Amino acid sequence: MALYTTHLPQWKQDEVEQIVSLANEYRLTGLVDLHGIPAKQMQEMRRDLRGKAVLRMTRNTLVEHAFGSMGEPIDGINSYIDGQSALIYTNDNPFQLYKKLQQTMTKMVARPGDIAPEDIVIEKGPTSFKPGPIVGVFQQAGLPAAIEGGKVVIRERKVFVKAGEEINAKQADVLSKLDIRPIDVGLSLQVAFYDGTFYEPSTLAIDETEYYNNVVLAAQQAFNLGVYAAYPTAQTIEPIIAKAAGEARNLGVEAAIYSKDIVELIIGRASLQAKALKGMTE
Amino acid sequence: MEYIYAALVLHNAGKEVTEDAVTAVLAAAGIEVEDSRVKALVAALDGVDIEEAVAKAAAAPAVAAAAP
Amino acid sequence: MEYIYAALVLHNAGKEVTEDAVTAVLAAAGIEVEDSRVKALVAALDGVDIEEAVAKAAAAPAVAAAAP
Amino acid sequence: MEYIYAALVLHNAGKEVTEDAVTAVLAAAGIEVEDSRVKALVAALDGVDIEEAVAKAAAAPAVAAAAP
Amino acid sequence: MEYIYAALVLHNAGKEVTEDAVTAVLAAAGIEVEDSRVKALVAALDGVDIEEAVAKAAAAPAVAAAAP
Amino acid sequence: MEYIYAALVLHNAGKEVTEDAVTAVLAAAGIEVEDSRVKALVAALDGVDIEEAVAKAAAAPAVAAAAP
Amino acid sequence: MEYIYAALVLHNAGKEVTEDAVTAVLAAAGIEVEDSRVKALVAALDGVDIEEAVAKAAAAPAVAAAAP
Repeated sequence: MALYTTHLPQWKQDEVEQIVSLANEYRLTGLVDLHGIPAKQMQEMRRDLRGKAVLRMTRNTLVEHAFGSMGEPIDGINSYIDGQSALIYTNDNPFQLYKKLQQTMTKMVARPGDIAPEDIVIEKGPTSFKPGPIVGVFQQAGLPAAIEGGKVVIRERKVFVKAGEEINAKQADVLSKLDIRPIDVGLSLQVAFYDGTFYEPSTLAIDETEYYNNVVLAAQQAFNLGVYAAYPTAQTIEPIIAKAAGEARNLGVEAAIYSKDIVELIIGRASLQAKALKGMTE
Repeated sequence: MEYIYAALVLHNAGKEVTEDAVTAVLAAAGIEVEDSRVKALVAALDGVDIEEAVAKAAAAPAVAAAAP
Repeated sequence: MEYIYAALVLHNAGKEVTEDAVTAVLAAAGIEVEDSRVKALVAALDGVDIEEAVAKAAAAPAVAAAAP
Repeated sequence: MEYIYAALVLHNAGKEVTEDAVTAVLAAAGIEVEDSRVKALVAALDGVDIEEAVAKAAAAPAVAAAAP
Repeated sequence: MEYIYAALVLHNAGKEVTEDAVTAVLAAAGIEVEDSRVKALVAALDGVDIEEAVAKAAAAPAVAAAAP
Repeated sequence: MEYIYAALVLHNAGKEVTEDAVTAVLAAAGIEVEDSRVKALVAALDGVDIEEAVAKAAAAPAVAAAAP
Repeated sequence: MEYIYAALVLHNAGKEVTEDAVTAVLAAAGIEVEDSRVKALVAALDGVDIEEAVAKAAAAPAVAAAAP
């Protein structure tokens, strides 16, 4: 491999060396898909990632070359390269990186040929358009538009493009007129190589709500156990005392132990019982 | 609970709840009276407004019927 | 209510609620007993499961607090 | 309430709730023990399933959930 | 819970809840006292208003309403 | 509370909650372990069905509430 | 849940919840640690306000659902 590299022009050799040295420098080396990201968004994303990750766009052949030269296991990354991959390096763990990249996702207007990521729904109701040829444009695209009260309205809720379908030119035009932005654009992680292991996006999506709920559950369980076992800590001592006091009251009332603190409760109980009995005799 | 009922018989009849009175009521019911419980009851009732305790019980929203 | 309480004294002590017994309890409390009320009470209680009536009253409060 | 707490100390430790035992516990706490209250306590607990009783929301006016 | 009850015996009798006092109460009940639990209890009680905690029991909605 | 969490780590992993094990877990977390707290915890958990305890509502039992 | 408990051991002791720390705690409990789960945990908790979650648990009247 090293031999082969020497046949490359100098700038390519430098680039390959750079790819290798970054892969050695950072704990995580990954591939991200840049497909469909306009230059302006790209700049914003790079800015967002500054200090957290290094993004490097280069030729796929050089990437393959670089990882090939590094051998196993990292060369496995080459099998994930496609069309518009870029390299990403970071010291975050892959779950953290995935989360950060998800946060860079923005909604964009659809262009003809884009695939709807989910059902694109147009709600019933008035639009901001005044009557005119636009009604025809809407109708031709399959949207139930009409004129009512001097305004262009959508007569009923419509699934305009189904998830997974290609958005055609007319639909893209209508969506852009209605300012509906259905397309997720951003750096999507294709694979991450971290501490000797490959992570694919399917395993990296974390349900934070579930973790939050589990933390709540764990805290409740610990609290319950602490109180149940009467293990006194700053958090559990008061409920433990309350529990003990409650138990004592219950016992006192149930067994009719005439003690100052609870005699009113016993009277109350007796009177309720008498009322209940009286009710049955009337 | 019979001791408290005895006290409430007396109270409801406008009588004072004394140890002797409670004992008499219980004895009339054929109950072998334990002096200590009578004492404890009368002591516990000292200063307690029975009327109010009864009213409180009745007022408690919790008394919502628990039909089984 | 003192007639009811008297019945409860008896019931709680495991005694039968008869006219004589109720009369004795009330009399011991210094109450001038009205025979007709005693009769009416005992008649009304005939067939009533006192245990159940009392248990119902006791159970009710537990129903209390539904979580907010 | 300390008499009841003393009984619960004993019960929770798997000991029998006797007059002597209750007295010993209270005395160890530096309390001047009233024999009649001890007697009344032990008498009241006679035949009571303490386990069940402590868990029972027996008392009458369970003031419904304090509004938050 | 016996350690807690021991503390409540002391508190209710107006005594200070110290390690020695808790140990004495438990020992009087014939309990083999574990120093570590006494220590943990007294440490946890430091700064705690027992009165208030007990009052909480009274105010607490019947959250734990035992399942049937 | 970290002592309780340590016990829960062990329990969930199917390990026994011993003093040594709890100490090891806490020490691994960089915590300066207090022996007496570990002892108290293990003693408190002795005989406790952790599975059941964690699921049990820990609040005060359904309690008799004195009206305010 | 042991991964969550381990994180809470650390959090409660005022330690940072890092991959190394969580791994150390779990390993000390004799648990065979799965790196990817630790990584996922640390990443997920990065966005979770543990303090708030714990406070929520304390405020919620012991809902205590059994762990799934």
